Amino acid sequence: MIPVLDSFNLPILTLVTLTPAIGALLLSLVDRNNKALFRQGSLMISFLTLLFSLLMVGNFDNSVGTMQLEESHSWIESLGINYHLGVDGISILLVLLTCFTMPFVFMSSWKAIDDRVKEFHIALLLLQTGMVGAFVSLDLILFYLFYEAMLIPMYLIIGIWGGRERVYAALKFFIYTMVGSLMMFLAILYLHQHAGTFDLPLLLERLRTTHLLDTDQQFWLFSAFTLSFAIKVPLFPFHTWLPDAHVEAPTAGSVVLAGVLLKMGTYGLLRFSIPLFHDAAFNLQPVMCWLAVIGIIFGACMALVQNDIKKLIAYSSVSHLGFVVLACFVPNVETITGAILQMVNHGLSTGMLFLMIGIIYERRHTRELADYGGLAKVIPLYTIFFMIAVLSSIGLPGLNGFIGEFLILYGVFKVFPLWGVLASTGVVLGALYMLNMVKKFLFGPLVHDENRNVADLSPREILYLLPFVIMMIWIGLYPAPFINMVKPTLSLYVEMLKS
Amino acid sequence: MFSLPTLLYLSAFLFSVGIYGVLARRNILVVLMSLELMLNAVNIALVSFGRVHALTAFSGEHGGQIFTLMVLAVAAAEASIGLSLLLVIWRRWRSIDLRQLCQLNG
Amino acid sequence: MDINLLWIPLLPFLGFLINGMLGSRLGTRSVNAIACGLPILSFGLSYAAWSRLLSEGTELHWNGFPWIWIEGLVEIPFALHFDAIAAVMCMVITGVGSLIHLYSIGYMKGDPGYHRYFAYLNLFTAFMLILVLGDNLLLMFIGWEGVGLCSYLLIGFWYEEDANCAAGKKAFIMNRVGDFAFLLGIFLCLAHFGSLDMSTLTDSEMIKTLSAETLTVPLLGSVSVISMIVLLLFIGATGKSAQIPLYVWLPDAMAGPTPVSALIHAATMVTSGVYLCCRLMPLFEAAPAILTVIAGIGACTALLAALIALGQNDIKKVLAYSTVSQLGYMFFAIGVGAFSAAFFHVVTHAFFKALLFLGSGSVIHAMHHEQDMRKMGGLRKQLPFTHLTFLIGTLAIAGVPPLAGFFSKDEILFAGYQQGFLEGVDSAALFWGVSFVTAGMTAFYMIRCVALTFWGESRVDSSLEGKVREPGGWIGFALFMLAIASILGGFLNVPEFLGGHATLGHFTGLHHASNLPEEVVHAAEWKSMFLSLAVAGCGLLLAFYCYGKGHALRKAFTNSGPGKVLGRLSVRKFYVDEFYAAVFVRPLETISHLLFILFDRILIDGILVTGTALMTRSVGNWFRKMQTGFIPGYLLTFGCGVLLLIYMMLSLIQQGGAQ
Amino acid sequence: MELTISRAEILAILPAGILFITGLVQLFADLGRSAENKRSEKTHLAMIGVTGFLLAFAALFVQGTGASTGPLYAGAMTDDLFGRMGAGVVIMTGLFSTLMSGSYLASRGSNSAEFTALISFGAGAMALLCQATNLVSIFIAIETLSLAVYVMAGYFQNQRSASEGAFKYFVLGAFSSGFLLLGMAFIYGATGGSLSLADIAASDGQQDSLFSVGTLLVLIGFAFKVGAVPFHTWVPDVYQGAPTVAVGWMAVAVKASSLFCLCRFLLFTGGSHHLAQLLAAISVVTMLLGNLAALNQQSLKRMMAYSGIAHTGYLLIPLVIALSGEGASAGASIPFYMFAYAATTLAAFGVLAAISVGSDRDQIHDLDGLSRSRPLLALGFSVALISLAGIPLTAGFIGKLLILSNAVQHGYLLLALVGIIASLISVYFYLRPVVSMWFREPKSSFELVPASWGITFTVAVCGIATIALGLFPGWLIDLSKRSVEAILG
Repeated sequence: MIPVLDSFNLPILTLVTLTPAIGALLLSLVDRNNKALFRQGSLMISFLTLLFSLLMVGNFDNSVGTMQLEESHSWIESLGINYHLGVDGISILLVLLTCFTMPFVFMSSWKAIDDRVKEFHIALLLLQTGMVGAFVSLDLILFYLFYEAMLIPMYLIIGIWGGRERVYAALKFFIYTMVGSLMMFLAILYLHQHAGTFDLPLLLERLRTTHLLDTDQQFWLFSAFTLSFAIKVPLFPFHTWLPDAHVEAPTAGSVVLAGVLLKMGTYGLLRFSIPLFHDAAFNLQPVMCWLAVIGIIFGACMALVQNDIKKLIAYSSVSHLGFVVLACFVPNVETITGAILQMVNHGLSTGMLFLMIGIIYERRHTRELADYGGLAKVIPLYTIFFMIAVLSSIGLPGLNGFIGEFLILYGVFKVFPLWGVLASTGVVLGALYMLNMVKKFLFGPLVHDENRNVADLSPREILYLLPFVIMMIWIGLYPAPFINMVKPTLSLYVEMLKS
Repeated sequence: MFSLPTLLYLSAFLFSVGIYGVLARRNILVVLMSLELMLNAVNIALVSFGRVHALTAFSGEHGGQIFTLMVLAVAAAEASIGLSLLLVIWRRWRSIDLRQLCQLNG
Repeated sequence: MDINLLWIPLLPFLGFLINGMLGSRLGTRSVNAIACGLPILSFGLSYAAWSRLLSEGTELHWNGFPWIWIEGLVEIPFALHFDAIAAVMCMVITGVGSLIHLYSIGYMKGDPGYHRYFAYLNLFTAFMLILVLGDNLLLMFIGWEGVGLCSYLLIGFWYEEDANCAAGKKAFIMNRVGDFAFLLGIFLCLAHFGSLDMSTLTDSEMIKTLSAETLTVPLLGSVSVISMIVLLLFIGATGKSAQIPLYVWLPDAMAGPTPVSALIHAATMVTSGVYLCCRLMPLFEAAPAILTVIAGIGACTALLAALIALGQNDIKKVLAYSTVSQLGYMFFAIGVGAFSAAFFHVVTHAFFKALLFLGSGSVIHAMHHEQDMRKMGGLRKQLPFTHLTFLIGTLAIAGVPPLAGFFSKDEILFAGYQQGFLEGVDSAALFWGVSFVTAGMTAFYMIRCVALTFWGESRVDSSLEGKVREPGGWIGFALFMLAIASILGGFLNVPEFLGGHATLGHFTGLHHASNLPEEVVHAAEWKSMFLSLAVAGCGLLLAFYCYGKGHALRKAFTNSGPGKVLGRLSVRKFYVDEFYAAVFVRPLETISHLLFILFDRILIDGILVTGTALMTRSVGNWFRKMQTGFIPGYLLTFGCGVLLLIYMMLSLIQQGGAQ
Repeated sequence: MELTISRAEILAILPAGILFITGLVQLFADLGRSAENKRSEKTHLAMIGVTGFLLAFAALFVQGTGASTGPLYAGAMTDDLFGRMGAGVVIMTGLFSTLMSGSYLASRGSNSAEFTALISFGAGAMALLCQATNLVSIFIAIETLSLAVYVMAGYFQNQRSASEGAFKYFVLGAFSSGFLLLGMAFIYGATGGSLSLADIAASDGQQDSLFSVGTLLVLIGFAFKVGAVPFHTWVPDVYQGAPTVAVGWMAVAVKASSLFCLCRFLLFTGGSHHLAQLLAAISVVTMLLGNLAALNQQSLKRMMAYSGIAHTGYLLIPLVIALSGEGASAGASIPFYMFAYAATTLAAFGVLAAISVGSDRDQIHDLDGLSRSRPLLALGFSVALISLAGIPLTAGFIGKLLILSNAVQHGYLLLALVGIIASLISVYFYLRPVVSMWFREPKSSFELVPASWGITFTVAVCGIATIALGLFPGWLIDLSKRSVEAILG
């Protein structure tokens, strides 16, 4: 706790959540031709949000495992829907990640986006509100609200500023997600009918004590929730929307998608599917874990044969998030700590990779590996940053990627050696496809003359890449602060699942 | 000398005739007439019901008959609208065949 | 004075940072100063620490900070420890390392990536030191993977060549395969020991209790925890230290600059597998079965590599395979329980192999990057000093007394002999035989290498006539120092029967006094020594005869049937690369392609997703078709609707009545 | 006995009365100059209309939010919160439709007072319908409003499509009112000559199968008005033919008033489980058919027509629940949903009117690049579509939430599931206009006549209302709940 801060008690979470939206409203009043204002304005707003999120961390008590900074106001009484916010160890890092990523996303699209600047920035700001809101809301309907509210801006971002196949990709993204979330909606209503509340903490408590669910109910509800989240993650058989969405989305879109949006799925699993329906989760553990493991290996294999850099990284996400899902379904403190760290790490490394691919795309307007090669000579600085991102994503010890993977794999291995071993092969394959990509992309002879005079990183680009690198090294070498933030919550969480 | 069932049968018969006319005939004029027939068939039923119930203890007033009068008024208005539409159609199509009106579909 | 251990790895790391960031702006001189100065400094530090260890016997320790630390579950600190083994390794790494840095100044002169090269080299040194000093397995793993990364970067240093990147990638992947097993080993340790600290892992009590516990592993059946751990760690070591089956990357790694080969792929990194074993000696000794496997792998690797080395014409390739073979020796030693011998060989090998590589480097440098020995010959005149040092190295590796190689190799062979014949372990005897033969072959192919390069008539390309001259300066200096080391290195650990005290062995605490009676052992030692001398001698003489003077015998052999076959196999490296490509690499890619097309594209995207969409839309169209536009049709629908509903209503009422 | 009309009775017919008078005033105001200058916007008509509707609305407030005044005019009608809510929807819709009509009609060169007058008359009839508690008054109200709407549907006499649509509407309408009347007759007969809903509820003829068939037939009559399958066939054709403004008006007002009346009727007569089952079947088919048939439409009006059918399907769910005895309160979702639907639909049709000002554009691809040429219209339309698709932060979502949660509450999981699946299907076609508006570039040939202030105002207000109701629906939901309780007395 920072003593200065608890003296005046602001509704910090509301601030973090709504600042971007309010900013968006203000910006919507500005004349659309004033492009610079939108860029600087939204940048400032996102930095303000980051500031608030730091305030949140300041007021977050590491020694407590329960919900903190709670805010609860009745919103629609007649339906029993409350405006109930709160953070705990599971969500705080993700909120932080979101608020950390956004400013740099804005900086990255400074030059890239020159058409409909107004709409773009407003959409992104609304998206941020959606994401943060989903992470902090403790009322099922409220969560669903934010969860869905993210769809529209993302849909527009892909569809308006995307690539050639953008319409198809955007629609696919939208419908895919809708399929899941509508089922979840039904399940939420059913839960309300069963336990008489939308309030998550209350619900958890009632489902364990007074309003027990029988096996079938658990099964169906669990499936409904998990389907929605599995699509979002995306878990193995539901992943085909991701490559398209990533390839077609503009840089900012891909970064947000990979950096934060995908975590919504794994977060949902951790927050809702598993604790609410732990019997079903337990019964379906084999299925889910096998899917996760298959996803890890399958995603890696797919990444191995891609010629489009973005597609490759998209598939690598499938593989990386497989680890997280695996961790969620083998819940012990190690795995879940690992899972949360892995979410953050994946956000950082993949986010940075997409940023950097965006940079090169701005210069060369192609994502085909075949069009590159030998760039290391032309843009050494770029190469260095790219290598760091790659190494972090293949989990080189000493960088952030390793911490998460180690904890997850160890935690899983301890309980289910087979899955642990199979999952670990993903680490080898990861190195394989990533280094393949690097070799074709940056090294080798400089065959294409167009690449001879590609400009190296500009100061602005370095400015928004550097924070990522710093975070990677920090988490890689000294993750203790982050682990301490999540630890108390997780020990409670695991206890709860045990009981 | 007519009992309620008889009257009801009559009205039912007329109503069915009306339906048949509407369904089967292609001449708009005939269709309009059939529609009127349907309404009036119901009128018979209403009146006869009213007659019966007026005798019973439950309600003294002659609801059925009043209703019938109202229906007649409405039917007249409806008929006028129908005929005016008929004119419009005749102007556009130079025909009053029901089956010609099939441009809007799908 | 008090020494903070962190500085030992930190100094080179700083060098990396400075050169990496500002190198391009700094001048060559300052780059040199930073790049070589800092490792030398850390050499000084480790020397100081070492001398303290000698004088006061205090093992330095740096507590560091909590790294992966979940209270009470996973407690892995970032801590360094400086004990005897680490001390020796530090000395070797920083010492030989510094020399090679100096050498590189001469060797890399004028290269566009000059500062990048030194940055990498410093980074490597830093990681290597972390690997050595790390007080727990996971910290060691940082170094372990870190050096792998540096080797990857340095092999692919001249990245414009596709082959170089390929080689670097191959090295990294191969190592990853090993590390995969290593990681699993770490998991097992953490799960069963509850900690990864070296002290815990070598704690005899724990080991005793754990060797009782067993795991059931597919294919292996029930195995004791310890054996499983040891096996996994050893597989990890085979990756890093280029043993069967994961050795194929090392020869390709020669694509990197020669000093790199000397430092990483001869002196230091590749021996870290052996270092791991020595570090965890008690653990390994608790798994005799696995030790036998290790001995077997080691011996076979030694033999195979030697056989391949016979047929190579690229000077560096010969050295590379000889490295593999020497590493095989070391593992053989570990396999037969002679950890001190193995470790001793690590040290001496560091000296003479570095010397040989640097020698070859100066040849290559002089020959303007010509590496094919068939285009050399008779360089003795132009490069007398290089020739001299190279010869010293050759004799050392061949095991000619009293050079370094003689003592270490003799100790290893004796260890095998002892276990095989005195203790009567048949497998050991067999493996001893293998490595015994290998010793002869080593001498043979090394002399062949010298002969082809330096002796006989010159086959040098006419364009290079007169251009070839002795590279002096730092190159000469480094060669000189290493030559001295290779001559004297052996005296670190002179066995008792030759009047020594096995100093190194005792100092590192790896030495085992044999429980057999004194005189028996000594007799055996003399016997084994003469045998090894004999076989080395034969190898030398044969080589002299074949390559020095007349070639009659050689021709006769190469034209004979088995000769042809053997020659072919040797030149084509026994087709191992082709085998791997056919069995692992290509299938993986083909299968992935198939899955991508069949599963992702066709099944999910095509049939399930698009299929559903099309189906829905066609149903929609069907409904549209029903909207024909004919009024009678509409009326009919209406009427039927009415009838249907009334019918349903009445039937429902019927049922209601029935109940 | 001498004739007395109580204050309450005056008050009860005040809104409707005002509306009828407004209509007359408009006719008179345009008298004489109606024939020429059909091309002028005639803002005075709009003004009169607006004042009229505002007055009527004010009258609603005069009536207040009290529960109910009990039967008036010998049980012919009542004045309760439920009725007022219905009248409220109707009046709102009328207000905006009047606002939009001027410029739209003027651009078609056929702007005369009849149109606005018809809106007012229709609105009056609808207001009465929402309050009617007697078979006779119900029948008259329905017929009156239908006649008004028939004429509006065929308003463009010189357009074949208009006349055809109107005639289809008329024939089918008359056909259905035949059945409606028959049903009423049956009820009258079965309940021993009772016409007012109260008497019907009180009478003992409930068990008579004649009565059940009667209610069924009445239900069918209403089903036709709200466009439920299989009585929906007129909807697409009429929507396509009719003037866009009129379509907006019909889509909301007719559906709203009929549903309010139907709800009242069913709550009184109490229907039966059988009826509930039939209604459930109808609603399932309606939801699915509506959304599926909308998938491949090219004409926006037709698409909206089918989407309207689908929404009827959703709206039947609460009736099913109400009919099945338990949870009459389920009906509470109807008033809210109707308000939400009104705001959304008016916004949508406002945009459609705007793009078809001056010419007959109603193809989806006519919207290409609208977000560049008319960002506000595009935004409004997008909001409307999102709300129709039932995506959060819009009124449409809350509406669906109410209906579905009611369904789940009372164990109609299957209905809820179908509703979910249906709205999943609907997402696809609701997004198609969004695609053309935002993802495509404007066609060079495409020149938009600047939208009149009336239309822009409507779109803006309704769009904002849609969002606002999505964010703060509480008060309206409570109001709806109270209103339904008011019927039950």
